[in-house]
Amino acid sequence: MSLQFVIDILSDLILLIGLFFVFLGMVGLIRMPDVYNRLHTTTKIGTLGAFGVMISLFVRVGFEPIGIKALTLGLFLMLTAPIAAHMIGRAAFHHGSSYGIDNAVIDDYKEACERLK
Amino acid sequence: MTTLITQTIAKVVVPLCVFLSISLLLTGHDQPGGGFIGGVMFATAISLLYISFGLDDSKKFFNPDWSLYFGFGLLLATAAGIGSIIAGYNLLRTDYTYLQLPLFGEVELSSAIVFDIGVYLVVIGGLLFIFKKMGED
Amino acid sequence: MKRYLIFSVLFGALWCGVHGIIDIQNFLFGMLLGFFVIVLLKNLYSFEEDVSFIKVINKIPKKILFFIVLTIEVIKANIILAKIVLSPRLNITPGTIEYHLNVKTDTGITVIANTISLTPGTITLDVSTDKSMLYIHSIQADEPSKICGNIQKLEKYVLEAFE
Amino acid sequence: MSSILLSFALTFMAFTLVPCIYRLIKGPTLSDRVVALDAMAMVIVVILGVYSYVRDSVFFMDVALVLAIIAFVGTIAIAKYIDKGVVF
Amino acid sequence: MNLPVAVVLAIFLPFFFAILVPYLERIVKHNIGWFSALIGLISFLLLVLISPEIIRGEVIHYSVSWIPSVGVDFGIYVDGLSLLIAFLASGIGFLIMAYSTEYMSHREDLARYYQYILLFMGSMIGMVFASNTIQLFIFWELTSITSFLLIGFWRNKPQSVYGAKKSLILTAGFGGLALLTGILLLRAITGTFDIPTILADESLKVLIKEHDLFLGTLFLIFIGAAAKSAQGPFYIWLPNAMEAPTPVSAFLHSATMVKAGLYLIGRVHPIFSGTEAWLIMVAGTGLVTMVVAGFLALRQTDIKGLLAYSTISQLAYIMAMYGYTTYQDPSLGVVAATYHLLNHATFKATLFLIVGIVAHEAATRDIKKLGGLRKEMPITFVIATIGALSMAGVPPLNGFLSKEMFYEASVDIGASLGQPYNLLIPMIAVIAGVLTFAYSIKIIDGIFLGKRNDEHLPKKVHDPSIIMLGPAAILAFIVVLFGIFPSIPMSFIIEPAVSGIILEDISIYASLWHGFTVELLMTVVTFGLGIIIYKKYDAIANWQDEFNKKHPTFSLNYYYDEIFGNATENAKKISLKFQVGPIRAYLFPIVLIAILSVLFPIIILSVELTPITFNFETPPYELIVFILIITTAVMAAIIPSYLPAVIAVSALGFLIGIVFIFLLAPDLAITQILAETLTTIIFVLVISKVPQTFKEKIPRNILYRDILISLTVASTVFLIMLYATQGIIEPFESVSHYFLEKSILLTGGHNIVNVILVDFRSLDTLGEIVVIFLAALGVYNLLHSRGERK
Amino acid sequence: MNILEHTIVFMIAIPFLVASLMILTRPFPEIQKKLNVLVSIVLLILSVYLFSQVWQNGIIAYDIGDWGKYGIVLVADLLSASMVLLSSIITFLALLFSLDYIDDKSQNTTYHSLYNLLIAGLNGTFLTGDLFNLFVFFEILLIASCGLLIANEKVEITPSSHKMEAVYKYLILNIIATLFMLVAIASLYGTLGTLNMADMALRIGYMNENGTLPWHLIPTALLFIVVFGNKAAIFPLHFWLPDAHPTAPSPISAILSGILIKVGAYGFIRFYYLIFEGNLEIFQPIIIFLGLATIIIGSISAVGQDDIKKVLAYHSIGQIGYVFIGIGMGTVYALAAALIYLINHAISKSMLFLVSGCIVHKIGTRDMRKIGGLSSTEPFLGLMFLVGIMSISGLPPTSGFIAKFVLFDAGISGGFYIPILIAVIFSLFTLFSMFKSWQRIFWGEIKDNIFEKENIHQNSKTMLSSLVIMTVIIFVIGLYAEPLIAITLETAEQILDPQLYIDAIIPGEVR
Amino acid sequence: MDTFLLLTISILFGIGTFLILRRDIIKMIIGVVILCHSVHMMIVSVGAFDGIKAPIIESSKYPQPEYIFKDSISEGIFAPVVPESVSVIYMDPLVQALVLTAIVINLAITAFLLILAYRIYEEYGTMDADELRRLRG
Ligand code: NA
Ligand code: NA
Repeated sequence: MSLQFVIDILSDLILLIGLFFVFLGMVGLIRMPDVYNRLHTTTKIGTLGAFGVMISLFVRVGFEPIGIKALTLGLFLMLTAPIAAHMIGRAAFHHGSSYGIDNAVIDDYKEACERLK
Repeated sequence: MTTLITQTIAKVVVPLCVFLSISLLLTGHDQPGGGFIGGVMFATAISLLYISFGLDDSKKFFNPDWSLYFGFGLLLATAAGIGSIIAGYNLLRTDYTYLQLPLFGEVELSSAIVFDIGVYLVVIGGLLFIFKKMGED
Repeated sequence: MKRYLIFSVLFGALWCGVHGIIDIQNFLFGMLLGFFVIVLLKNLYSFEEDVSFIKVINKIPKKILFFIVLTIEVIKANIILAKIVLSPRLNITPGTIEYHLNVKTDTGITVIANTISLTPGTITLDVSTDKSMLYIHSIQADEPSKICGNIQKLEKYVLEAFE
Repeated sequence: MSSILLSFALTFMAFTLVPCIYRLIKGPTLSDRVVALDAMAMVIVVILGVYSYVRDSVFFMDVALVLAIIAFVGTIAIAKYIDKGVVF
Repeated sequence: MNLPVAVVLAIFLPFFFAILVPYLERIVKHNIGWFSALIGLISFLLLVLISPEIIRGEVIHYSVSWIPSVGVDFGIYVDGLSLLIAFLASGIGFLIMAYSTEYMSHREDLARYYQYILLFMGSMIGMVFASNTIQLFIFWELTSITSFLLIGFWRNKPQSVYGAKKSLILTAGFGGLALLTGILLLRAITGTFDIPTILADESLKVLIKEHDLFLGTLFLIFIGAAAKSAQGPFYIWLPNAMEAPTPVSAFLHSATMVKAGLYLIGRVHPIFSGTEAWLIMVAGTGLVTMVVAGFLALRQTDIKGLLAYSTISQLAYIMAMYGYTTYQDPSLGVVAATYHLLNHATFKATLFLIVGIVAHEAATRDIKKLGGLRKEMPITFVIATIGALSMAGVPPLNGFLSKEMFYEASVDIGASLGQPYNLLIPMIAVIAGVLTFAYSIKIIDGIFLGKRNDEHLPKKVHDPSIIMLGPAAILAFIVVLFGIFPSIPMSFIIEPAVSGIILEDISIYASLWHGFTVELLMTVVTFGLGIIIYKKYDAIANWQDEFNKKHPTFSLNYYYDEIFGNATENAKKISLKFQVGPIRAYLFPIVLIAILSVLFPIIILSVELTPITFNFETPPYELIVFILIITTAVMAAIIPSYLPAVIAVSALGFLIGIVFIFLLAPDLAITQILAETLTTIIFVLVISKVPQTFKEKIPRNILYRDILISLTVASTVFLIMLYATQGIIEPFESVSHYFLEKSILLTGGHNIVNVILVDFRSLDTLGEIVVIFLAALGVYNLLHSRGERK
Repeated sequence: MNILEHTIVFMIAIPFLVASLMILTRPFPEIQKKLNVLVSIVLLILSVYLFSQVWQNGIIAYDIGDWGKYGIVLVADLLSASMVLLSSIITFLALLFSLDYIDDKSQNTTYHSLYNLLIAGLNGTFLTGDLFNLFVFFEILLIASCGLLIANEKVEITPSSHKMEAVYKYLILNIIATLFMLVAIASLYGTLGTLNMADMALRIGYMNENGTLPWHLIPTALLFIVVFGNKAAIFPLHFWLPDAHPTAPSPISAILSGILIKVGAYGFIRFYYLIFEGNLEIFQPIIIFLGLATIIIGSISAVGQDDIKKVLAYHSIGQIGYVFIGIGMGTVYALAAALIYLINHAISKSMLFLVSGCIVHKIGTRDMRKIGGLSSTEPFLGLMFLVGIMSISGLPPTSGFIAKFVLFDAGISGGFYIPILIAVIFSLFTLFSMFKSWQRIFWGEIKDNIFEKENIHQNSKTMLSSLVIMTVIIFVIGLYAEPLIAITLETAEQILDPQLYIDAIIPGEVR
Repeated sequence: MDTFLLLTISILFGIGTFLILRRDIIKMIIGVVILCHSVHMMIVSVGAFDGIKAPIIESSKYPQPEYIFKDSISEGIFAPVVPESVSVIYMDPLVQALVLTAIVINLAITAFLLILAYRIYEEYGTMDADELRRLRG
């Protein structure tokens, strides 16, 4: 068992996990009841999955241009995904998106917003 | 105006975009990229700024007259073309050479880059001019 | 001037990353270019503050530590969420909660807010105008204090690494 | 092995676009659609990454790099519009 | 003096001075009229200079190359016929301008008046001396235009405007275009525009008469002439032309311009005459017109109107006579016609000038308001009587002679045609003569005889000064002179003129007394019937009025007004049918042509569809993306709210980006993604300022129709693309090979796409950035086009 | 280095350069004006020089960047050089006119840039020998004209809503048309492997000879009817024109009607007579048919208008129809006649639009129902307008007569009796509506209200001088047409021999 | 070329056509955008050769030995012909360059069109294209 083989297997594995997570994130997009929860799945699961795929690529090729770019790309995603989620969540809230499920246990933000008004 | 969080990230992402934009411009001759792509990337960076800080606040950071950008860009691109006439060729002839630079080693230098920078400036100026005009309206 | 240099170094690294080739020429070129970019955008940042190299370098290990913690938390978050997504019945109790911030700087707030967004079941929705409060959407908001506790743990790392 | 896997990966990711499009079309709120768009961009980034490897061509990574940033800007532009009613 | 030079001077002096008139007017003020008259006189004298040559039977033909590429020269061709008309134009022109110095008030825009008259005079002389048809046509149209300007001289009067427009449409428009087309057809047959060439070449004339296009050519040229001379249905412009100042009417609309059509008929007489078509068209039109116009003249209460109808009728005499030509006798009627042409010019101009004097002094032209002026205006009365009696055909005036000749010719043609024409044509001629007699008497009676109508007339009416009487007197003198000594005009004017038409030597004579002939009988009958008709004059006029009231549609003017009066409204209706407003209606044709461009070759040209190969080896991931693209596009199409639709478009753009990736085009993919994002941002920028939705309710049928159209377009495009992607046809190859092979060598660039953009096809890129540049400027203009409102 | 060798490319490069300078010199309006006039004169001189060069030495091909036929080639043959010359004349005169006509604010900011780019677009369209490059220049033309269309006049006589509507329709219809152009270009490239028009002609000629011409090139060629037909505003693609041309500021209307729609006619000649020369028998009847339909619709609609500029606009449609029957007839004489017709219409119609601009400038309305009796106060404008309408109606001694005469003559000598008959009948409509308009404006009673408006502007000497120059041209051609006819005949002969064009570009050696 | 792709392109063209025939201005503009997409893909798909690599030559700085370019009209060969032994591994770069230009141009035009739509709304107070009928007749 050469090192290359191990690396290949490892990267394949990470790739599969990554792909699976991306898929899961998107499934969440369908399954989740409201926009906030959908944000949770895409932002977290999706981003991690994508990051995983990038890592897998990096593992596969090493410090080749593809690998380095994959890493940079992963960092980009990690940097921007939460902000996008944040912006969308905020927008959804101000736009009055319903919670989808009525059992919102606590709504501090709504109160805060009302206080401001 | 958006939130503090967005703005802080914007401060990080904007130079990143600008950087990417310059990278795309300079390496366009050998890799994907070029004046247009770089220019749009730059415009995206600035529009990110406009989005996250709002047009009015962005003006505090800088408020260039974008029309000068596209004016100068077209001037540069055309001048690059006419330059080749002065050099004794037909319009828009390009040439290249390899330069030996200390530290950087052998660098390909193409005259087309001047033209591409013109393209870059026009794209930046034009798009941002439109954005700004429309945003102000 | 020091800040310019720090940014330039960062950009040098970034250039290598964007370019996909890590070598000294690329790095130098990136630094050079980064310098110009920063000069171009200097109004965006507060350059008047002094900064020392030592402090920056000292904080690097702490930053690395923070990222390790963060990675673990992210993976945890994902596994929890994956379970939720995959479970036949959605067992969620969403809600928004507020969180009192300890970090003060913009960078700190941003980092903690992003961290929150990446960690289990929470997304930062807003930061109050006086920078004292974060509003967080949680997928399981039945125990706000527990969430806040988790966040506080992370915030400690942030405080150390970024302030 | 790898080539089959990669081919599978591409197909799988292409298939993963389906939920995004579903949500994008279904809504019901604007924010849902934006989430879907954002997610879709991410999936495409993944596709590009894989494809780059499949074709052994770094150039598609450049596309991915650009897409990662650009999609972010697009997303927050729409989000800000939904939030504030303005873009700039 | 070189004769051609004299002719050219006679043509162009009036033009030259017409241009100078406005400037001279500033110097000589209202004396400009005398100055202009002088120009007329000079032209006249120049023509006198050349007349001996012509009377001797020579012709002057001189030409220089003008537009050789299309075979048009500038040339002059002077023969008796053209000289006759040119004499009329310059001589009467001189008299008219002299008369106008008194007639036209000094407050009028005299410069313009004389300018137009001089222009007309030059055009008229130029027209008759033109040696080729194109040159003739140019001057011909110029006379129409100057006539238009003169009729509309008092341009704030609605009737002037109406009359001017009518004359322009019928003469310059209908007539001119018909003539031009006829000329071109003639050239198509003969291969030349040159008149003398055709006249001289017998074989050409035979060729013309046997050509398929003969009838069309003749018809079109005849239409041109008829319109100009107010014959046939075209007569309607002439009565309205009476809105011009009276001297103008005398000059243009009786003596000269309306003769242009007759001149043309005379000019082409040798080419076309002797055919059945010629007889039917020319003589038939003349005979009908002379009776109808004569009859309608009875109804006129405006003396100028009466004179106008009489002019139509008299011109119809000439027209008819020119038409009489038969195979047996090619000269039949020509002498009479030419003689009457001259005579009509003299007596009709006289009458017009008299009418001008009367209107000037009595301040009205209404025959009902006039009357009993013989005592107050004795000289005027005498001159008028001479003119009117000449028109009536009373001996010993010149009108009598030509009318006799007309009767004679009518009898001859009738005889040569046999039953029933041998009775019909003379009868028509007599009827026309009777009507002429009646209205001629009416002029004398209505104005000068009977009781003075104090109610309408000014207190003091008197003969005008010599300046106004002089020209009329000169013309009246000619009327008498030519009547008593017919050999003078015959030998000096008519014979040369006729030789220009018949092209062979003939000897002609005329005398007052030519024995007891059929013509004399007809004349006697004419006078007798004329007096009877005159007794019934008012009854006939009333009957006509009644008839017109009852049957308003029974009139050519009615149809003219229907067509041209309501032209704007009717055309507007048509234009509204096409220019409906909604842009969709404008898009259909584009789509339709696109569809047709594929269907047309298949169905009409029945081209053979070459075989093709399909390629269905698509990887599954591509297939999924394709399906998603279509889904997203469909959704973008049907989501009613804007923002969701825009988000769908944005998604579509990303998916297209993936397709570009599949097509191995990274640059394109980047560009596509960037462009998509920018489009989205601008979309959002815009829809943030407009309502969020516009719920278009598409009716079922429109929906189905549009879907059908879209499907057809899609299949059209599919078909073309299917073939276009079959590869480059042997033995050719794509120029792309060059780029792949040479780019590194020539430009040092490795990214061939970019190399093409910045090196090989950099002009495209330059253009592309110019478009961005332009879009930015355009947006600026868009946002600043609101003016100061904001 | 002989700078004059590059004349052909300067026709495009100089306006590009100047357009950018105009943006940079925005703070100095006087410099802008002077510079633009200077540049226009230079371009005029250069275009004369270019034409004379082509006349003397034959077709000039200029490969941008020295890449031979693989790059973009600019070609000046007699046709394109004369079109460039024509456009230089018209744009120069319209520029003179616009200096005192266009609102200063508009003028200082974008006008001169847009103007120069429009010129560049025109010259580029005429000179390019590359089909895709033609598309690019079409887009430049489109956007530049849109931008100019909405420039403000000193007299606010066109509500900006009208401008928006007109531009919208103009833009959408043209965009769709250019998209079809791209479809057609794709199809041509996919089959022929080249974008160079001479190369295409060569290849299609070869295929025609060998019978291997694939059928889909015929529909592809027919698709270009949409493209060029739309530019030329032939029926039924003309709908944008009656909206766009009247709403534009008058000098821009003059350019749009005078030269821009001629681009379509040029395109038809260039495309069908060069590239599809071997299949002309398919296209010629279609072109004649479209031309006739255009004549009918344009002429009738013009009669129904109350807006002076709309009359002129509809006329442009009718008149371009005449050009098209000339193109469709396709003999040397007919093509020459079409060109003469085109040149005459360019000058006369531009002049009429400029005169109507003067009227509008003075009176502040385009509605003829509100104007009347102007000849007493504006005799000079009356005269100018009369000359213009005489020329448009084809009356001697103007250039219009020559145009009509040669066109009809060509048609009749070519045996096209029915088309010529229709054309003749409908020129009566032209005559009627033009003279009626003239009467409505200049004759009749003076309307009291027209001089009471506040925004009365005097027509400056520079404005009037461009009218005078156009009048002189009209009369010079009308009185001495031989040079023009000789030139156009030579041009037509060149058009009908595409081998000359091909040889100039593909000399048989490759770099 | 892939028939399914052509089918997709054509269907997109159909959808675009359907949309430009709508009354809603924004829908029309979306239609234009979709038509543009369709046309762009169309151009790329008519590329002269289907290679397996993007047209970016990675290998060496200097090119391989030159092929012979023949251009002999007498032999009926008018274009550079690559010897049969050489198979092209790259995609056709020309179509890509063309489409890039087209995309940029269409972007600029779409931007203009959109802002025009906004101005139309300002003037007419509606997004209904059928209401744009002040210029009829
Ligand atoms: Na994201
Ligand atoms: Na009486």
